[in-house]
Amino acid sequence: MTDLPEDVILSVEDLQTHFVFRGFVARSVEGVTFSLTRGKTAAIVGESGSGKSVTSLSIMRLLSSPGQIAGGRILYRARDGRVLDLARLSAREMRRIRGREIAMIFQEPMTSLNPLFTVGDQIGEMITLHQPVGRAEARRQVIELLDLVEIPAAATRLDDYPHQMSGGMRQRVMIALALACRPSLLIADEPTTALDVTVQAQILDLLRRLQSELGMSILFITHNLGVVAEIAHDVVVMYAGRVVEQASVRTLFAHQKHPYTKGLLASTPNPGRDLAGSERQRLTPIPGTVPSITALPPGCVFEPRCGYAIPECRAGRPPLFPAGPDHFSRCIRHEIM
Amino acid sequence: MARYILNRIIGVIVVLFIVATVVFVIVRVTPGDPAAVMLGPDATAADIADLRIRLGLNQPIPVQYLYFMGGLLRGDLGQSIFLNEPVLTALGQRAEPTFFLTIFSILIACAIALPVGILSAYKRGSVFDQVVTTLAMLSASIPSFWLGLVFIEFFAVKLGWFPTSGYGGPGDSFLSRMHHLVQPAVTLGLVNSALIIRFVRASMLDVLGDDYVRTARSKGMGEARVVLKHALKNALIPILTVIGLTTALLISGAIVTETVFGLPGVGSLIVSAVTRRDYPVIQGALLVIAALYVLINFAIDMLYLVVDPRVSY
Amino acid sequence: MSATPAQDSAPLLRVEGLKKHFPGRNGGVVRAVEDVTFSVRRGTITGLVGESGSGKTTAGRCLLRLVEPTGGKAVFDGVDLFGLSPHEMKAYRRRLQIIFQDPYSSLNPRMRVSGILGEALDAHGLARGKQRPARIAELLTMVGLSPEHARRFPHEFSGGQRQRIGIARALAVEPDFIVADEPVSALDVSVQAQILNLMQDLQQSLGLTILFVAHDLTVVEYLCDDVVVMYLGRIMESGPSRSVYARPRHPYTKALLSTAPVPDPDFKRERLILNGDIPSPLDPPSGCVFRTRCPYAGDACAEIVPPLDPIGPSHASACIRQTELVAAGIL
Amino acid sequence: MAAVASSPAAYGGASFLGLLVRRKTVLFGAIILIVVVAAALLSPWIAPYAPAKLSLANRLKPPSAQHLFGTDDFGRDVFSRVIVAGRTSLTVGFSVVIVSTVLGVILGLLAGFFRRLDGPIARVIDAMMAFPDILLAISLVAALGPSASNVILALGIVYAPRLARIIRASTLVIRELPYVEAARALGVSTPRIMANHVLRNLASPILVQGTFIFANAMLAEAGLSFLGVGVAPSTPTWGTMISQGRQFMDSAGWIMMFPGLAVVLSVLSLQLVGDGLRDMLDPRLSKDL
Amino acid sequence: MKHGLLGAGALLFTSVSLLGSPAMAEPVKGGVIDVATVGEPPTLDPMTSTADLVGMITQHIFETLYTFDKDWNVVPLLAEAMPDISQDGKIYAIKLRSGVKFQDGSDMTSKDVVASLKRWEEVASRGKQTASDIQSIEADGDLGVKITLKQPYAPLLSLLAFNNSAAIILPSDDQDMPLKKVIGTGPYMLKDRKPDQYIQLVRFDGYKSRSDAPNGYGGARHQYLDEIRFVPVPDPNTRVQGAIAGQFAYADSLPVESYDQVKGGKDKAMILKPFGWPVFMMNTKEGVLSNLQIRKAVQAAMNSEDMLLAAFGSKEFFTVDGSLYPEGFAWHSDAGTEAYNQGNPEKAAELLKKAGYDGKPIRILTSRQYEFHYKMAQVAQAYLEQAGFKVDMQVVDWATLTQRRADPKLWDMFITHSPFLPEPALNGYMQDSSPGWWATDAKHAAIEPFVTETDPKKRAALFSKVQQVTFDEVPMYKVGDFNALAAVSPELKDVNQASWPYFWNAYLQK
Repeated sequence: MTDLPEDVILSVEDLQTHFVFRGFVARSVEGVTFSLTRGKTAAIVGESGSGKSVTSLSIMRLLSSPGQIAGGRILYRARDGRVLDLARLSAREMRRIRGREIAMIFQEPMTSLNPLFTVGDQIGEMITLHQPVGRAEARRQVIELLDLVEIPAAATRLDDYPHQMSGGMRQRVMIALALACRPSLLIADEPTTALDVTVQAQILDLLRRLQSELGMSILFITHNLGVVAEIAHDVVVMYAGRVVEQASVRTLFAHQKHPYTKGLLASTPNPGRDLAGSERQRLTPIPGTVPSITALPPGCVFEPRCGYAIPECRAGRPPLFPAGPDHFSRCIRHEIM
Repeated sequence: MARYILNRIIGVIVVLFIVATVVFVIVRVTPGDPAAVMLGPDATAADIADLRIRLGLNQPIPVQYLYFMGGLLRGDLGQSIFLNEPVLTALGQRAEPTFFLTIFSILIACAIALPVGILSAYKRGSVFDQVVTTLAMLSASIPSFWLGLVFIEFFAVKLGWFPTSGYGGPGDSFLSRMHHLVQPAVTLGLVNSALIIRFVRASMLDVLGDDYVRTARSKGMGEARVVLKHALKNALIPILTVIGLTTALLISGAIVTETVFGLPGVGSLIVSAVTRRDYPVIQGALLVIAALYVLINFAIDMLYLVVDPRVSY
Repeated sequence: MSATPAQDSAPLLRVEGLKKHFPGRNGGVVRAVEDVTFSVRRGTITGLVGESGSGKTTAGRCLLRLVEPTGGKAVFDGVDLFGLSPHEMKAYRRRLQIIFQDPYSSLNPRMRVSGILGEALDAHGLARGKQRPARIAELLTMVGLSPEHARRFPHEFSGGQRQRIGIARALAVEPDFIVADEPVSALDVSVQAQILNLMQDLQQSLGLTILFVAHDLTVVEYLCDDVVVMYLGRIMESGPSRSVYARPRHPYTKALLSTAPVPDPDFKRERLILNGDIPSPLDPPSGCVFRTRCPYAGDACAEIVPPLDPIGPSHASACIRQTELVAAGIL
Repeated sequence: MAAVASSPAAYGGASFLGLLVRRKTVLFGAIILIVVVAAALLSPWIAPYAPAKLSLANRLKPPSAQHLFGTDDFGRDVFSRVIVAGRTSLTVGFSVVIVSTVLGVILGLLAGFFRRLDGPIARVIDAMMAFPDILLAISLVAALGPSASNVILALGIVYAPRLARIIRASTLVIRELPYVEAARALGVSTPRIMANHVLRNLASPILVQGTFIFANAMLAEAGLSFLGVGVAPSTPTWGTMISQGRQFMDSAGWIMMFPGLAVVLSVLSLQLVGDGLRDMLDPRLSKDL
Repeated sequence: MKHGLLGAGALLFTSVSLLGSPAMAEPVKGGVIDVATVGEPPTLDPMTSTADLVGMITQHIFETLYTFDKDWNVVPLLAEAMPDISQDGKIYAIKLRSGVKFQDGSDMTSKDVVASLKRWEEVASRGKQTASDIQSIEADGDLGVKITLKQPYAPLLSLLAFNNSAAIILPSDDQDMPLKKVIGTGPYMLKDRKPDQYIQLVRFDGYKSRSDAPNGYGGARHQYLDEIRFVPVPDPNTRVQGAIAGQFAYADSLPVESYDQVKGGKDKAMILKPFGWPVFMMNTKEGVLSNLQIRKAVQAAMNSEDMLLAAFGSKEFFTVDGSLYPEGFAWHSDAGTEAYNQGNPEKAAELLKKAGYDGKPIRILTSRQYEFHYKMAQVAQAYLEQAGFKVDMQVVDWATLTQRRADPKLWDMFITHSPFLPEPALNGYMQDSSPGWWATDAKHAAIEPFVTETDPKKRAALFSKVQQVTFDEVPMYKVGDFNALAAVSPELKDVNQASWPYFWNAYLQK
């Protein structure tokens, strides 16, 4: 269990998460492997149905039934130096990790806070849950946290109910909540997707600042390549429950070694690019749609939509090929990219 | 806030006015003559006619309506024809058994439904859940009077644990009166628990899928606390509504149950008032119960203002 | 407004002083749209951009009278749409159509595709009898679906395909003008690009005029000839896309552009990050509605409602400090 | 929608599975229901005895080969009476569904679609809802007279507001949905929007509610008959049979037991089928399983 | 009614039965009984109601000048003795007992009696009927009352003795209509009334009992019980269950079907025999049955035995008897009874054909207030239909029935029942105005001599002629005699089998 390099805080190895229904199994996450360096931000990027959120919930062990981890390891280096396999931790031990060492923020700031408790109560609950402190001390810490996430007039806002706050404010509260016990790892599941661009920029700035101040590692889930470019150090691209490409952010944006990543980038409008002449520039979309996780094509799962596909692509599920230093691609033709 | 409350109060008054009119209309089109019933089988036509005049039954319907509405405004529900006392008094005298029956049965229903419904939702799809759901459906399929009769037959007649009927005699202690209520309350509670179980289950299912429940879990909180603090409090809002409405609707069940168990409550008063053609009592009871329903509804709305911080308009 | 040589000079639609107020709680008034004036040139795509609460969607719906406007005019091809009786409006419904954001709730789940398109045809007595299947097939082909899809129900399609059906429905009545209300914001990136391309193609081949409502400036930049930027019910800036994107002349537009994430980790730019959140439209700030978040707001901004001043060919900005800020090199 | 799409439920077949899990109970319910309905419909052919034929020499005979369910105090065959009574009971239940659906749909649609009518209709619905169902039914039946058609009318009036409320609420939601806006944008007429978009989408909630109203109406009919304010006792329904059999509860329990069982089984089967339908038709609930 | 510890209770019970069985134990004073009644009485003023229930309860509180002994002879109660009747039968001089006190402590005098009888003439239906025959009611000293009639009227004393629509004696200053205070001279007085819950009567300590031996309602009235509670239990099955569980000291009017269960329960079953007679009244005024021939056809079709069997189940509870009064009554007679219980649909069909019956349905009004009415109606329907009648059975509630039967346009036949009234003249059919409106010369010729004759022996013979006419003209069809079932706690002794059960003279033996 100690086979974790010193600078790695989280290593997901061959993770399999299945949703077991009567009659069939949806393999939402199939053989996902990646690791996260201490103090860095790794982004998992993918479209809907790619399994990125399921991966994050698997790490937190927050899958709702009938979802379950069917295989693989989730190695995590705890504060006391032990390396734990979160996939096999008892529920009780996992509860001690959750919130205290690994915290999570979610996509919907509007619904992720309990509408019936004040934000102060909800953050305070996190504090008292993991620390032997009294109400007054908890309240003091709450104010400190709200200050930390730049909520103005924190001392009065903590008695507000979530509905009295805007979406951006709530996401700040969620971040304050997540930071309450100074976690080593923050999992942010599409934390800015529901926010307006101007507010998104605020939150991304805040996360960056907090990371540098607190030194925590961040696992950032998103579908937006622009956001990835802004926040991540390392990138994991997922498609249909699988990691298709993995690299440092610069490498990835410079040289995509998987046709899916390439297509994704070509589909994404790039603002500020010079619009030459009167002809509007066209995007190059990926044809077709994401396959259903229960009806995957044989062979490479991206093959039916792939412009580079050759008959061999249908022969079997391709492994993750090393495609450069710290660069992996799940494409048999990664060399020609 | 004040404006909201005022609007709701005006709404309540309008509804009560419609309720009163509906009640009056229903009662007036009823055939059968209270005078004939009161005077017994050997009464002569002339006697009956006399009594009709004394009771004001000979007045044109619109005039009776005006008297009725006028009386209501003064808080006067009229005089019972049969019992020869004000309707309000008659209702008041019978309020006790109905009140306690309602309270006990709702308590019993909740005591069963809350834990079972919560657990059933929490373990949705499990054997427990399926058994509970099916049992709840079965008990909602049994006519309550049938269940009551079986109880009487078994617990009162065969085992002698409870009295077969009634509400105790003069000078009986409170405890003895409550002893009379055990069977009816359990009957009514069981039947209604089925409905509440299904509702609790559905609300909990709704809530358990909510994001803040996941947030609570992400804090590293124990399941019991997640479910009972974060989920239940949210589910409780719709559940409260249903419990409130069920309480009001229990009167409906009380009609049958009181009849089966011979409880001298408002329900059996209504049934006998129907056979006695005691218009003012039917009118009054319908009105009071409908008003209760409206007021309980109103109270729940007001309760929301307290329980749910989001309702602040 | 002067026209670019390539396009017809008269605007197909001119919106003047459009207002929409909703009753708010406790007798308040939500000023969702306040004094909005802009034009849409024939055969072009105009982007109507803003964050949530900017009133862009409401403005779009007012044009089709799906929401009855509180005030203003919408002169479409010489006729004020707001002055028409419901009956007269019906004829114009053939000429103005809408595409919705949510590909799920915008299609009746109980109707087959043929029914959905057929209803559109029926409403205006088009393609009756034997022509109908052919027309439906034609419409489906036009949006990149196959004629066999006519028999299916909406739930049998993916989000992108549903959006294509929505477009086909709008096209069924052969409209001149389409309000596209965030048609791609609910879609995945790869599909989003498909739909954007489709709209571009259709606009060109059918000569459509489109008002493209969006919150995503980068999408608008790709698609639109002109852009109108809204904030809290009012227009902040409007003008040809090229000049607005190249040189935003309003602090809000500048902030929007500078905060849009760019899929390039090496892309460096000066970012203008705004403070706080959008205020409530129930109680908008006095003067310039943007001033509470504007880093350059002065005292005068609280006093004066800035007019939409022309600052270049077809380009206008509603900022009283505009010249000052340009002079200071900020804009 | 994106959130839904990434949740496990969207991975296909969840709603189908919801029904699968319950299929055995739903199947059980459907089978009982079919048997009950078939027995009632075919009663003239399968009833071994004329249900009204008196035979006082044969009073109160316990169940036997000749009389499957025994005989009653007039010596009539209880089995024959139960299946014949089923005809009336089911007819009452079904007719109540029709009456309340027609009333409820009209009221609900009008209130949901026309803002001006909404206030008054909603108030009347509120007022009608304020009467506990049995109470209102008793009063109405007392007012109209005890007959099957009056019980149907009374219960129809009792349940209509409940349905109207559901329909009104759904109409208010559907009215604002983009596909209705799209239809309005196309210039589709209001009646056509009501029929094509609103009603068509309400079909499944109405169907589900219908089964529950059916079940409730049968229970209510039994309750009313028990209180002596239901269908005229000369018309055999399960309710009147229970009510008449009650005096023989100890001495000849079968007279009351079999019609009682018929009520319980039919109501249960309706609820099972209704529940199954809801799981199948209501995507919001079906994701629970 | 509560039970002690189980063991002790069982022991006690055995010893009771050991002690209880030998001949007659000395009556014990004390104890409280619960009496389950069929419902809540509409009033406690027995003058204003003819309901049996009202009479049953109020006879404990109020008393009349006369009453009946166990053989239905009129005997004095508040009167000292039988009245002195003048030769012409028109003046009745009644001497009152001295020292009788009202429950408010005042003495009863002739002033109270005169006021009460005048009130009776005004408000009681039987009083109103009689009023036309009464010329005056006067006091004759403190303890004497004189009633002067316009012409001799034989039923007068029976009317004064009746306990419903009763000529009760109230204090002269307590004559309000409706009655404000419940103050009588009876052995028990009202303590508390909770409508639909109980009526609580307690011993009236100032009661002055007669000194002659108890005999039916007459004679001495001993007040052994401390308290009598009348508990309304409208549901017959609930009364049965209560009786089985031993919850009631006396349960009134139990369904006869429950006889076997009641026998096996804690209370003893008690058959009240003969209790009364069910009857189909026919509308002689309007409609199909105004035709005598068709009424005859009905008479021919009816099968009493089947009707009684359906209605009362076991032979223990009915007698197939056409006579208007069963054996044991002075009025018993066989006159005309050959027309009874023919059960001959063929003959009926023939009669119908002769009468030219046009197939118009005969409307039978019945209610389920009394289950046996409804059951008899069903059997009758079967026989009538066999004879070729069309039948329209209208099952309504009792209230509606009493209302509808007053309108000759609404019905052809309705079902009711009646106790065996000690004075035949009190029966409804004797009056022309009662629903059915039987008023023929033959009827009047038979009744007139009967009501004016005062000699009981001659009256019996005259009544058989009345009976003959009822069979000839068929204004009604008497189904038979039926018995009632009640249940009595084994601890409650000396309860008489009476149509209107009373609980003075009864005592609890623990």
